[in-house]
Amino acid sequence: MFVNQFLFLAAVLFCIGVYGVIARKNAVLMLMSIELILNSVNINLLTFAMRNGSTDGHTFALYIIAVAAAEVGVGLGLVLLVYRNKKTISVDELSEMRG
Amino acid sequence: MNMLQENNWLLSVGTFLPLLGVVVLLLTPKASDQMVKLVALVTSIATLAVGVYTALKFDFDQAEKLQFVADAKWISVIKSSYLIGVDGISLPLYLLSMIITLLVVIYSLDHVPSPGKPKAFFSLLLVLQTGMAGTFIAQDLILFFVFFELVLLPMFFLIGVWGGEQRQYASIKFFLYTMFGSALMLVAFLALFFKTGAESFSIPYLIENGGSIAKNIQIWIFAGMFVGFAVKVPMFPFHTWLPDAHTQAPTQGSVILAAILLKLGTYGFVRIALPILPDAAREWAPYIGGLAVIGIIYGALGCLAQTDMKRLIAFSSVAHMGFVMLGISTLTSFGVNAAMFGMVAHGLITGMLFFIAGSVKERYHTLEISKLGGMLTAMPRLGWIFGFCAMASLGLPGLAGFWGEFPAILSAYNPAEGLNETVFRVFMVIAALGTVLAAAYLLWMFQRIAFGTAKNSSSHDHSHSDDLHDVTTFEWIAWTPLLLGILVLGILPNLLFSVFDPAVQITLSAFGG
Amino acid sequence: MQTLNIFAAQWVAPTIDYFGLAPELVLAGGLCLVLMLDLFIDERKKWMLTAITSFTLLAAMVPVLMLALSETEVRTMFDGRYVVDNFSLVMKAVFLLAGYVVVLLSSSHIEEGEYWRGEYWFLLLTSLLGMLMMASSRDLVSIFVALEFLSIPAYMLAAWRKRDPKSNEAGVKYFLLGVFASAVMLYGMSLMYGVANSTLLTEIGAKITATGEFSAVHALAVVFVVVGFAFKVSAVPFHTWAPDTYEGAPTPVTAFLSVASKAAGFVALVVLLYTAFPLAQDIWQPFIWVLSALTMTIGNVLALKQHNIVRMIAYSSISQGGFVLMPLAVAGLAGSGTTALRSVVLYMIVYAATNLGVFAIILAVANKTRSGEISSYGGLFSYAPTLGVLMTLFLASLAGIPPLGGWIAKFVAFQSLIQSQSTWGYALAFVGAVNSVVAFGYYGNVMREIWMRPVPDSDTTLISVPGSLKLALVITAGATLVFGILPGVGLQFADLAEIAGAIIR
Amino acid sequence: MNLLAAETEVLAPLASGWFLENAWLIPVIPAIAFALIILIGKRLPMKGSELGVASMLASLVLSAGAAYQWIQRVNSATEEQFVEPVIKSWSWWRSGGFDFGIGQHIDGLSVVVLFVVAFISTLVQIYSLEYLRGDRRYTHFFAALTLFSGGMLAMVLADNMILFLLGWEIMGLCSFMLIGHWWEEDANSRAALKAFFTVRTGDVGLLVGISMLYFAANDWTQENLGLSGFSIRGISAWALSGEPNSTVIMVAAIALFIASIGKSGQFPLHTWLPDAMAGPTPVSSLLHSSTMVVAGVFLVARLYPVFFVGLDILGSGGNLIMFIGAITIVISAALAFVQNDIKRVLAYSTVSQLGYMMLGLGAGAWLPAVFHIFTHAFFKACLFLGAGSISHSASHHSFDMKRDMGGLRKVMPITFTTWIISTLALCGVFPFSGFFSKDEIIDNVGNNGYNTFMIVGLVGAFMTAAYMTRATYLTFFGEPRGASAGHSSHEPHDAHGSHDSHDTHGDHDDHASHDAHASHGPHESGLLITAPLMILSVLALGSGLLNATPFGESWERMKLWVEPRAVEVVDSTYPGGPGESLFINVPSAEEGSSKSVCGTATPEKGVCYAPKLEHAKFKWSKAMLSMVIVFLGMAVSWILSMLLFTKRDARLVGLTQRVKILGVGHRFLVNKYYLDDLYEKVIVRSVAYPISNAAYWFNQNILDGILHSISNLTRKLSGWVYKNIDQRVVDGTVNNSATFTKSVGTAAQPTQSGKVSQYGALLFSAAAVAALVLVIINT
Repeated sequence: MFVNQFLFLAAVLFCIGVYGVIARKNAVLMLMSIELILNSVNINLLTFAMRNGSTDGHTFALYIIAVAAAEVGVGLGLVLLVYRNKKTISVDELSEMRG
Repeated sequence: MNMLQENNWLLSVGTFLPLLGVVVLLLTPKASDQMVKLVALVTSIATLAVGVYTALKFDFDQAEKLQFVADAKWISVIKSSYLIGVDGISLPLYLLSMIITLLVVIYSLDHVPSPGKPKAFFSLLLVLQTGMAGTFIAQDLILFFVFFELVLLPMFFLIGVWGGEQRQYASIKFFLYTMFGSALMLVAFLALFFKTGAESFSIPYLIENGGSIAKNIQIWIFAGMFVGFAVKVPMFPFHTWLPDAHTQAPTQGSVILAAILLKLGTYGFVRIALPILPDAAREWAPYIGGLAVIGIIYGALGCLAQTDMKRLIAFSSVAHMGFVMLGISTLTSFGVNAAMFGMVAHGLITGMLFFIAGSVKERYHTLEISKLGGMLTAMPRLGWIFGFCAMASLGLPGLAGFWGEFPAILSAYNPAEGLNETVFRVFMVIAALGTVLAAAYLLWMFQRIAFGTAKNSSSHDHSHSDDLHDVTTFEWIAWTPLLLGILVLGILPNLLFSVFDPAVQITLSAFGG
Repeated sequence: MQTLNIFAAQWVAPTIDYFGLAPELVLAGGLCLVLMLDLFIDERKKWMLTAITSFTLLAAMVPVLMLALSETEVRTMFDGRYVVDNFSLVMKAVFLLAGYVVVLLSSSHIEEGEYWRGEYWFLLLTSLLGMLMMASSRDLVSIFVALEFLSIPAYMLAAWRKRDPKSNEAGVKYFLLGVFASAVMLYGMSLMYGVANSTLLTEIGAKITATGEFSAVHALAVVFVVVGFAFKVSAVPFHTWAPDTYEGAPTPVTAFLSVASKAAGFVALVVLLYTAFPLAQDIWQPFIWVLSALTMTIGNVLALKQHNIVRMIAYSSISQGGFVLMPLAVAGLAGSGTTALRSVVLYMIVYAATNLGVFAIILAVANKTRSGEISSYGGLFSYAPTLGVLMTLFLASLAGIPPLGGWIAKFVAFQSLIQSQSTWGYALAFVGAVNSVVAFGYYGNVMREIWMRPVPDSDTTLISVPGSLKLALVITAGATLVFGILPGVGLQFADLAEIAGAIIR
Repeated sequence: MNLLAAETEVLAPLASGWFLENAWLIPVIPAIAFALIILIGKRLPMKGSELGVASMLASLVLSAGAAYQWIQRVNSATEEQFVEPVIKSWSWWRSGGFDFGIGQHIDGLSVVVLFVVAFISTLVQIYSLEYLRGDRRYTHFFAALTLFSGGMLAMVLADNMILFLLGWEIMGLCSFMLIGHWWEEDANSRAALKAFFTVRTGDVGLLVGISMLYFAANDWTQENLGLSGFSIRGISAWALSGEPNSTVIMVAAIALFIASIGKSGQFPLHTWLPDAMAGPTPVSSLLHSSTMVVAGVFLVARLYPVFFVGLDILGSGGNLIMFIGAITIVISAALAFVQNDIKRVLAYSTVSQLGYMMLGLGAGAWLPAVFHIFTHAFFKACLFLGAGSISHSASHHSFDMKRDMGGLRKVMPITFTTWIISTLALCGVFPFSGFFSKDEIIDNVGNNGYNTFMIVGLVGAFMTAAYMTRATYLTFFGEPRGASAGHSSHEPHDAHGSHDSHDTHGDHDDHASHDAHASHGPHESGLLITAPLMILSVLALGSGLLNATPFGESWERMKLWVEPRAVEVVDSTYPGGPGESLFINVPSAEEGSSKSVCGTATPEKGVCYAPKLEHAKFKWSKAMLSMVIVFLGMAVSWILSMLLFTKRDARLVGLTQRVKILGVGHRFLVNKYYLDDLYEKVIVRSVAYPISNAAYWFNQNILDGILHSISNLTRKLSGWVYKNIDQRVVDGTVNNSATFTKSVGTAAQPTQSGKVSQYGALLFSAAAVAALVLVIINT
């Protein structure tokens, strides 16, 4: 199997995700970038699982998917809260506390 | 080092009795001021009683041994135990702390400094007493450290709450300085612990095994301890907290600070640093001696520059502790005896001077020397007591100060073998010059304050001219013991030397006497 | 597909040791109860929820104690993925007690403003449950799940005051960064799984040690995983979320985060270091060293500049985290592993007691002053002596002054550093010593306000302290004093804490 | 040092007695009296003064008894036997293996000084009863006076240097209290401070010297004599034993000598002495006749062997002690010329007399020097008390001779007579006591081969005679002036500098007596004042006979009783009992000191306690020479004074009107100002000013200036150190470290920007960097 391609793909995804988190100011977009990272993780896990022939990777991936869903739920909830109070979802507006 | 176990409850009682008083104070929430004062007074008297009983039970024929030793489990996990005991070195200081506290309490009965709050004030005094007494009896490094630190907070608040104008700056400074020192000291203790095989923190054990540590390591460990103790003493570069603390502290604070707290450092040198790390001590001795004489001259110059009476006395402490450290740095039992005596003498004399400064402040509402004057006409008794203490402080033979000062100088003439004689003889001459400067600033101060005609009109409105009452009853009660002590120890120095000497001999056996 | 079937055929249901799981189960039951009741009882009866919550926590303590007393030392289930050993029991006890105190702190606080109390208790319990799981997890997956289990409710708790923009901001920041951090950590975990071909920590440990040297992947994996937990313990430079979140979140939540969730982070970190990469010390020891030094220093110097008490405590707890990390920086060296573990656990215990006490005082004072400014503590001693004295005790303990709890914790930390007798150990000890002095700068500043400053606008109305807070104060102050004067008590627990299957001893 | 029995010879035991054995009581009594006066003095009928007087009387009796028994002891010894001093010692305190003793050491020297001190103190106290009556600090005064005498007595009796130091310092303290007795006036307290401080400066030498001697000598003394290195006896023996390293003992001797310079007001530390006149007159007379200032000389005499060896006394070309002594003689004598304050004249004369003593000691004339201590005490005390009497009863508490005195010989005959006697004694006129001591000194100086110094001594004698005559003339002859003429002279002596008018404070409180003085003019003082004067004058006249060399050996009592015999003592602790001593190898007087056992050579089999000294044979010729010089001085001074004060002579006036040639002289004689100017301008300016004023200027501006500038410098330096070093550097670093920490915080704050994305960036970049670094270092 072409393990390395998958790993490479995962790494690329990871980087894109990180870039997104850092570069984006929009809370939703940041959430999505994080999802990218998580998926890159999943790819990694599955790749290794296939290579090693163990199921742990699959299990792990499943858990991650589930938890990611929960996270997104909470995240969107929070974003909504903010939007309700501030009428914006740009996280840079959220710098009331600093120093 | 063999120890005597009987009556081993005495020390614990004597040390923790004040805390009992504190508890009582805390448990009586709506206590009237009179009640509070009564409790404090009774507690300190009881404490002193226990102390005196201890002294009576003390076997002076074997003063070199640790007595009333109690050894209980404390922190077995880190091999530290509740090991306490007194020998000839610690007993006098242990008693001194109790006496001073009692006198301070008596003095405070009608001198609670603003802003009042007698309950908190006396509680802090009592906690302080526990800390001081504990430091002198602790025979386990960790225990020593705990008591050593226990003293900090009460003094911090005594200065910061009941102090003068810049009290907050002074208190923080005092605290940070000391804490810095003790942090390094703790690290040094730990290093010592592991270098001696991580067996025990007990001082006697370490004295037996400390010498086996490699020299260069010893030097580093000693460095850590040195900073810790030198800050407390205080020695030359680390002294700047002292003038501020003394000047800003309330009278009681200054007295305790001068009489006991400064001794914790020097005591640490004698009890811990020297005997446990002899080789390092030999290496360090010249530098300690050098800093000591610098301190002597430097403190004297500092005094000459002062316009504030209390600050002047504070700087004089730097000079006097310089003599003490000089004695210690000779590593001879003669010099260390002198140092021990100097500690007690300085405690009595400078404590007394601070009492006087407090009373002056109370009467004149200022300590500016230029605004004082003619005290002898206004208040002859106070004036003469002041003169007496000034004379004692400049080391007049026949008064206590002399026996700390002159033998220290004498001992510097030939230090323990292995030390460079020439260097120490130079130190001796400088120190002797220091005595002249001491005479200069003390007499100068005395002349400007006590002599001449009273100039209360110039100081400010005449409202206080009726404050110029002579020594009050409470002051008499609080002061007489100190004055007697100064005189008696001056005439019969052997009272103390005979107690110190055997213990010091043992302690310094590593240096060949 | 084939493979999957084969595995499916082999699969047998694991035997579950319900006794071992009892604390978690109690907690789970309790939170369901709260959730249910909340729907049915009306506003006036909401106090029942508080009662139930605290009762649940105390009830969960019972099995913990029983487990501790039972003769079977180590209970493992799911072939070693979930372990109940002394270490986990001690930490669970800490979590539960801390949780209980947090409940005490919250009960009066959350009355204010019409927010949903039910959810509050529910979230609190859930997060605690996550922590209990974390204490026992010995597998990457379970650790990850436990982590999210305790984090996600925490995100919501931080933002619990819906209509308070500060609270929102706190929540969002905490959430985004938290998720990001755990994502990075996951990436690390995936790599770890790749190189070790197992998610079971002990096996990972064995695999990593098998080949003496490490590839880049190892380093990358270890670092990313550690980063994930460094974030939880808010170690510099992964601390940035902490001050803002602490300041914005409701104060009891801040207390909870700064004590319990930080402790959880340390638990996971310790477990990983001790069982998963014990012999990769060359990788993580320098990393932890730098983290620890940075954390202490930056935390301190930034705390010096704060005017808001909560924010100051936030930075203070950051720097305290640095002190907890100290011994781990040499944990890999021969002989100092046990001491390091003991130090971490002890520090956690003492720190929890003291810091919760500080927050109790903050809440009590805030009842009157309605302000988080440090200056609002001026002259506290003159009109509320008890609070003043207690606050002084707690701050002094944090500063590590004998004979208060903090000193023994710091002492043991220094001890394990110097025991290693390595240059790095001494160097870090020196840094720590200096920092412990600097720290007093801001603790002393508060003391100064309390004792030496005049009362602002000379309003000396007495402070009414609700009973729950009083209880909390008694517990925390008592603990602080006892740990300080009789350090043996605290050290007993810390000493028997041993991680089953840990390779470092 | 065991010795073959054959060579030894046991001698009869020396006599001793109760007074000798218990001499230690002498200082103890005043000490106790002091405590009593302080405690209960105020309540006593005579305000505690009676205690003082009584205690001094007791000490006097005891010391007289001791002196008597000492003489017995000496007589009981054979011709050349070493007379053991009576030594008792108790252990005082012990530390680090050092044993500090306390005890008594009675020998000829201590007996003499004891007697003198006790005697003078007693008289002075009696005198003060009257002189200070009504003073506000009457009790304090007597307390201090008593303690002062006690200190001096203790010092004289001391058997070891520690005790010696104790007495020495106590005296310093009391002098501070006494000189500053009227401290309301700034000048007085400053004088007191100056005195104490100057002396204290010298004391550094004492401390250093004692320490050095102790460590140098201790081993030797312990081994050979079983004495500590502090014991005077041990040190003396050690010094002569040939053991000591020459540099060590020299440095020690110099250090000790510095101390005695300070105490005895020798050049250049003499400036405190005239200022010390600020004290009440009895104090001046006590301090400057027999006690305080003598202490320094006594130190040299006591530890003579140390100086003898250390400074190579009897070596050729003189030594430090002689130089200092000589300079002091001339300088201070010259200063005495330009003083108008009678007490300052006496003060300077004291300094120059001390110079004589030092000169004598330096020149190996030990006995004459000690004898001069003895005689000088009497006449100088008498002079001071006389001056006091004048100011008390006649000159209205002023000491200004020019303004407030003159012509007093009629009104105060007793004071006048005693004054004259003492003056003659001071000038050393035969047969007054001064002659026998001072002349002996000069004589011996010459005899030991120091001719230059002998000439200096003679010049000093001349000047002494001159200034004393001037003082006498101004005081007792001519017309009464100012207060003595009965003018109420408040204005003048408020106008003077503080020095002239201290004693006005004497009775601030009873203005009655003050006005009484103002109302009726000068009169003779009361008995309490005159009695001491008379007693002292008698002694001033007679005391010289105790060692009247002119009348042959039999009169040289002092030499017999006081001078320790330079023999080699073999075993001083002989089983036969205390005081018994064996001796061998007596150096004969004929062979020069160089070959003497106890001189420069080292004793073979035993120890020496005193160096071998020669004594000059008395020659009338030399005596005559000095007499002539003295009378010359008197005459010159007298004539000048006459010229000045006989201006109103009627016969002269008539003469000049008839004889034109004398017109010039007439104008000289008539115009008193002219003559005044003549005297002042021509004579004084040509004789006195060039020397004296130069000296005085030097004194005030250079020496005093140096002292003051040193003190100012120290003060400035200290100020600078305090401001710049202490506050700025040392303290500054601390405060700066705090600010630095804060600034670090400020620097770090921007990272806490509050922006999530930046937080994220920081988070990830940190992780990435860490990973990178660790990857690199680990693979």
